[in-house]
Amino acid sequence: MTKTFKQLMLGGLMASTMIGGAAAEETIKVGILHSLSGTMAISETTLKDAMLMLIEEQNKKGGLLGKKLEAVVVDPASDWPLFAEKARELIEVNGVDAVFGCWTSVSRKSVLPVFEELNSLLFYPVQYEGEESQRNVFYTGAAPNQQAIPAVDYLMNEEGVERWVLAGTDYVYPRTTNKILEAYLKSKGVAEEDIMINYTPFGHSDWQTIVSDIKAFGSAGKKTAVVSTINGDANVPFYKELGNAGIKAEDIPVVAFSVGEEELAGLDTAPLVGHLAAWNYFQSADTDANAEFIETWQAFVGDEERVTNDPMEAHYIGFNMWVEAVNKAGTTDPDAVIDAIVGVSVPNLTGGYSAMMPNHHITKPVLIGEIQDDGQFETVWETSGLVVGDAWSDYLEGSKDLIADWRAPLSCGNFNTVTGKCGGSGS
Amino acid sequence: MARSTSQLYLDGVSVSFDGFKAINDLSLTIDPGEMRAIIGPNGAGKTTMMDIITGKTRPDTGEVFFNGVIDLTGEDEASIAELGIGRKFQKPTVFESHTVWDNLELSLKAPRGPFATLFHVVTGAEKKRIEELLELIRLGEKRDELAANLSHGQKQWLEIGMLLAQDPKLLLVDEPAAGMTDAETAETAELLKEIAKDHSVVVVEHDMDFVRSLGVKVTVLHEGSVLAEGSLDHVSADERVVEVYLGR
Amino acid sequence: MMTSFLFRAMDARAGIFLALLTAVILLVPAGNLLVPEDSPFHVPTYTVALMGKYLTYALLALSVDLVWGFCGILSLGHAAFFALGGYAMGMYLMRQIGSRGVYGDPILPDFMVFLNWDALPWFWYGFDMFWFAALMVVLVPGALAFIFGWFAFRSRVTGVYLSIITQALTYALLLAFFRNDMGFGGNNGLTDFKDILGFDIQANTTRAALFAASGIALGLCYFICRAITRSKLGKVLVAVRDAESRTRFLGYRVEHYKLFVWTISAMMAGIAGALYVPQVGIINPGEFAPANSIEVVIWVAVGGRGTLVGAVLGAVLVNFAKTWFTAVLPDVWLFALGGLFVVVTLFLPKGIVGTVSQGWTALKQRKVSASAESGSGTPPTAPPQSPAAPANLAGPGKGKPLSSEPQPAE
Amino acid sequence: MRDGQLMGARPVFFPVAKNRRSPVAHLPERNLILRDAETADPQDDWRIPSNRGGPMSFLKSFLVLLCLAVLSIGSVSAQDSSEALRPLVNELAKGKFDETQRQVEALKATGDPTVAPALEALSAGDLYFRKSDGMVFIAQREGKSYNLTDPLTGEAAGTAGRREVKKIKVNNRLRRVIRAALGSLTLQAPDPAVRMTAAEAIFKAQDPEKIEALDEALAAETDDNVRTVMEQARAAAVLNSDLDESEKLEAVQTLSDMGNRDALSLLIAAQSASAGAVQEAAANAVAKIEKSIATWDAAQNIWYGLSLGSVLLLAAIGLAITFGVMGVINMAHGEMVMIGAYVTFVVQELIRTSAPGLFDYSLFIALPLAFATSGLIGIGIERGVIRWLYGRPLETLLATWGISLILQQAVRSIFGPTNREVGNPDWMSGAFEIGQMTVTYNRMWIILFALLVFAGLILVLKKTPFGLYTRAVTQNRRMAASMGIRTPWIDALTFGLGSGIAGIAGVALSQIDNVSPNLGQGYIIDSFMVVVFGGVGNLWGTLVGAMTLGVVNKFLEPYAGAVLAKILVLVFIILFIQKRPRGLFALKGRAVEA
Repeated sequence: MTKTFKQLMLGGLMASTMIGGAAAEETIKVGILHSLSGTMAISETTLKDAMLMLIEEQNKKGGLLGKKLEAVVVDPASDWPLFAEKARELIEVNGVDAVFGCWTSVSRKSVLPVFEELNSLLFYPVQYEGEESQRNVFYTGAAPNQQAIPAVDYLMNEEGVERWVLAGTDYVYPRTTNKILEAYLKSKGVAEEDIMINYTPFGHSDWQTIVSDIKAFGSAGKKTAVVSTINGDANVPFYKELGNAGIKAEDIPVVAFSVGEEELAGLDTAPLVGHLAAWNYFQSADTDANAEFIETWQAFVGDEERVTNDPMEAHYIGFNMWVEAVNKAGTTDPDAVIDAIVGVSVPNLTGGYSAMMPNHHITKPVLIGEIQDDGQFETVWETSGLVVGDAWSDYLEGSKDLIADWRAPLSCGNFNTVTGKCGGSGS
Repeated sequence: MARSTSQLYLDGVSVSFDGFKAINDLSLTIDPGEMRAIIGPNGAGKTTMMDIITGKTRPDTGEVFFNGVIDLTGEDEASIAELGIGRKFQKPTVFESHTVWDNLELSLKAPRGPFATLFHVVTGAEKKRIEELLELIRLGEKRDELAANLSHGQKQWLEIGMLLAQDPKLLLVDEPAAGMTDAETAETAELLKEIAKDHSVVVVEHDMDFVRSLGVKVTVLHEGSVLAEGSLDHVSADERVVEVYLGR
Repeated sequence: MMTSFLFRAMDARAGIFLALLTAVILLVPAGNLLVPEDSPFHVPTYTVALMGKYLTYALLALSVDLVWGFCGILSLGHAAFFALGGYAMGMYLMRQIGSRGVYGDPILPDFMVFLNWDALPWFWYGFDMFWFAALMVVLVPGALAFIFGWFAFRSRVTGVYLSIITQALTYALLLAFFRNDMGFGGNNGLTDFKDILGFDIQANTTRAALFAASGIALGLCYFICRAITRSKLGKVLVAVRDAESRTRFLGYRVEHYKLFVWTISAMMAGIAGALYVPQVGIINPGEFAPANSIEVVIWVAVGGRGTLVGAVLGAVLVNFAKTWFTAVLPDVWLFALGGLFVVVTLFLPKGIVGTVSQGWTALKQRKVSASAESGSGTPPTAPPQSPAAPANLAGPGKGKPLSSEPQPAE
Repeated sequence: MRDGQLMGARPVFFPVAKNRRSPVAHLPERNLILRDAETADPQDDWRIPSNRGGPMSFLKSFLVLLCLAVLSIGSVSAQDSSEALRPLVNELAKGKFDETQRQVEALKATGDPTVAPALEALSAGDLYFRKSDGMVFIAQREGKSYNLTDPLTGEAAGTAGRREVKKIKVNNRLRRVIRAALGSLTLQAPDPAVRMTAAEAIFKAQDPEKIEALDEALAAETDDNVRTVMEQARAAAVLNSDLDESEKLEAVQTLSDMGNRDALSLLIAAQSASAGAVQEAAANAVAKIEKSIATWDAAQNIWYGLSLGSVLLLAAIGLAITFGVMGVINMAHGEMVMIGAYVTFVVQELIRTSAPGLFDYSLFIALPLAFATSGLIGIGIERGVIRWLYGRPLETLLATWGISLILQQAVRSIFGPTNREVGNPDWMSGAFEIGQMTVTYNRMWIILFALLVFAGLILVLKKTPFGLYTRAVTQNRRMAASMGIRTPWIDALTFGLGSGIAGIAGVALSQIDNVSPNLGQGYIIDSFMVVVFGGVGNLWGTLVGAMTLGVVNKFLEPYAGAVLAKILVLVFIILFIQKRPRGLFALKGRAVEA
């Protein structure tokens, strides 16, 4: 298998450099793979616009390697197999040198083999469940240890929470995050009966029963909090129900990992003041870089009210890292960029620097914010330093021995430190 | 009236829909080889009676026997049809996107299971029978036309032809002359008489001239039960029949 | 008996279609593997994968056309059978990964390791063998269709009621497969396949072979459909579609016929799904989405309901349009696609193939009727056509009673 | 924080008032600011004795102030008071949450209600400090700058640029502390509503140190409702104190009588924290309350079911016309709902920019507009596309699917792909309790609204000439035409009616769901299920169907979970259709055969 695989990689490489070479006479092409229609358009369209803006800004600065950048936009239409097809189209037909895209885990899973086969680059900007490290993919969103665990720590220490509701949409990100959190909470001495786990389908819109369950669970004489991994669309009805049922943040705070400024834009946040979210960026971050970014963004989309959010910052970081790495390598050749990008450090929007780690995850500060009545978050706590993204969770049975390091000589995404072998935990 | 010697035997049949008694204690016997005309005002229960005989509607009470021994109330449409009861609808119902020929071919007596039809090959005998029927229903020239393109009268005939193709013992014919020209009506009457020579036939009809031209025993239905029975002259002399037809 | 059954399937139209299909099956892989990459005749792998996908969609459309076009059962749930076939194949492919998964577990697929399953659930047994998986590809959708059909057809659920419960079926399965507790990988589904029958699934030769397999499956199923629809059974099906009660009163057990064709169709959909999965590299519950089933119906309608070639053509054309629009007009392609559907419905009511063949026969008819003008006095309002094309589509739309399928008013 | 301090600090209040000559004198100016600051919170008025209650209440508050003045020990001038408090208030700006919390406690310890506005503002996130001199102000953003108000005197203090002031951060813990502090500061406020809030705050804080203050307040309390809450608050505090058993038993009894979840929560805690008779009494009380809650749960479930059913009904009722009555397999139905929701958004947006006072009426304004917009689009669709397709219902599926794609994309292009904010008017927000059952206002109004729409529709179809024509046309088009009914127009209007109703459903659904281009897609399948389950062509079937599915779903949910419940409902529909192949209320007779 390895032999054919190498041949394949070589073939793919030749093909991509050939097409790339032909196209690069005028421009360097950048693929944007975000759904512009279907259920995920609601979140992903913004990222497409953010990428277009970043590319435009870069071109104003003179482009890259003396060439202009050219964005190639396709619409995978929230259809997961279509993501793979469109990724192939971007790389093979349009000859792009890097792709920025995907939101859901399943879309990323769907395109992984394509990037591997055709040896191209994917920058994935969304917080995700971890448990993955692939040579061609750069994870610029948060891994669970960059979001979930600090949030739980905060609630425990600052708010004295003793009883936990882990509510999520039934898919892999909430499942994994909740698994990790459950293990983590138990390690902190939380009893089994003080944890309630609840899953709902995608786009769940009738939250009456669950909100009343939460209320009931919260009236057991202990301080209770909800850790929500509820997916984008279902959040609006969830928070509306919470607000109406009179669950105040002071009584039962809800900390969410998938609710950002963009989701709040669809809500009247006055009844939600004080509920929390954990991210690596908030629009309210008080730095000059962020102010400039927001201004450019609002000018770009022509809307003074338009918000920014964490995945946009992830793209901002990812894009700048790629630019930096290409400059460092002097070429857009994927192999060279993969080698060059590890260790590249660029400013993030919260006043620090984020660096690409050998496991293809980046370092980020973790911020806990409270919802304000103007739809923004206010940072109430942040990590003192940067947190390194963990590809493999220390709290999961199968993965605690795994590490990822894509530098030579290890060059492995799932190196088992116990067996000393690359390739997971098996023999 | 002996059940054992009858072709069709209904006794004390009642059926109601949401409290409305469509058929009320109806009893009727058709002898083998008999042609019977059934008349009655709208809502007298004629069509419902046919539904009961052909298995579309289950009676609430009462007995329905075919050939004196077969209880029809326990059978469904398909098996009743296979027993030898053919039915022509009030509104001509043929397979519009099939040709005249195919309509007849589908009706021919043959095994009715899916696998039998899947591997069915038309035999010479079948072809001959279809030719005969085409002749009989005067549609020989239209054999390759789609049934949808036939005139109203032609569709009526085609449907009668399809009935005959099934080779039934008993034919239930609902308003065969509706919508026909006078000439066509007369021809249809002839056709039915021809058929009645070797089949039992039940004709439901409004057209008194048509019934007269058949010259058979008449049963008058009213409010779901038999009001009068006998020759047309006999029943039309019956005061109750006159009253029903003219209104109270 | 068998020979005549098969022989019946072949005529000029089928011949042309199968010849064209054979050409595609041979030329596309050849263009990919044999022609050098710099040649203008080289077919890129991207195109092979894309066309392979189209072929499986065409097969799915064919299966829908068999029940809808010929038997009048409008299924809004065929994607369920497609996806079940796909899952059966996906499970085989998952088992083939073996210890090459990220966790290196020789038995358990990655997602199970990930969610702390300690043993393989019973319904995953056997899927490490190709023959077993291949059997399941046909049997699982077939069995589900049989059970569902057995109840639905016996209860005489028809028309929109049937359509909506097929939709309920696929929707329920969608929700069920989303559940991670089900053991099918939840929303992420099955992915990261490595080998099929020992061949690297990403190799160009494997892709070409899968493409050819899809083409052959399509050809075979087309041939079977053709044989079915041109047999007496096919005529009974059309009879059921046009006048179900009439067919019953002729002595046919309508439910048996429906069940037969429904089950066959589900099996074909399963095969389509099984071929689809290795080519796109992922199967997840999204394939069960009711919208997908509706789309398939639309492909058939665009191509021409009741014509087998039309179903194939419709699937390929609509999907080509989709691929093209999403790349060329990523922001507004839905306008184009939606507009296409509206325009086709309004101006090509019988679909592309239906309209073309109608025009063709109308032309022939004119010649014929010119020589034999007289007789009935009722000039044909609609030209005769393939017995399969639904007659009820022929008339002008306005002024007709609302009931669509000419059903007898007993 | 000891009581003595509290008393000692009190006198400062009177001079402040005196300085202002009369407590009412500066009302307008201050009130103005408060209005701006917190339009949403009517309970703010306590800060200044309101004269809205008429002369009596003014007199009462004046007397209270007088009493306080008499009780005063020392006399401090107004300037002194402000000056004495000002540094304390300014301290709020220093340090992190822990620091701020200490300052809040310190302010509470002054016992001076003058600091209450500052604390309220802090809790609401409106308290800022000026970077230049560290002075703390209540700030209201206006455009690019802030209007500053002195937190103690309530006087306007000029403006500041965005970069000149910084917000004092507050988090949940701090908010809880402030709530408790305000509770103790305002326990004897003149406005009963404020006293009520104060008592509730103490109830939640369970602060044993408040017992004496509560006793005092109870002695003076005249309002029975407030008294009850104060007693409950006292009971909560007693349970948390080290008072003797008899007091605690009494407290358990009070909470047991209270009988809701809040009481339950306290009792469970008390049960584990105490021993002997108290523990036993608490256990009994817990058992009693749990039993009553379990009974109420059934009622609650029915309510949830009806509420879900009414959402289904709203979503489906338009479809019951376009699909049920007209036979059009209308896949664009969901988009009509979506358009209605977007109309609501546009109306609210216009109101926000031009007439904020009308916000509470926004839904009433949106209803006719949504009906008209969706209805007109519906008529357009009917005239443009569907009228060519009568007699070919399956093709209407194809065409309307295309239309639905176009409409979705159109909305996405015009309004953007993200959620838009549609606010709940005040009367749609919040909840009230019936026994142990929580009824949220928005759900209640939606149930009523759904029934109203249904009744209206039935009336239109049964009692108006238009309804008569519609029924005539759908039952026998040719006959209707020959009787002189202009069938094409009736078709168009009927379709318009169905679409318009979908539009007003959108107005209601905008109150509980996302307003996004995907809104319609989320409801279309459920709508078809409801219509088919109820029986195509029968509006009553749609009503009963929607409610049945809603209640069944909600009864399954607690046991099976949300996902399985939904799956089971779908299976139930499939099986039900086997039993009744034409739905719950099948149309009778020979007419319908689609």
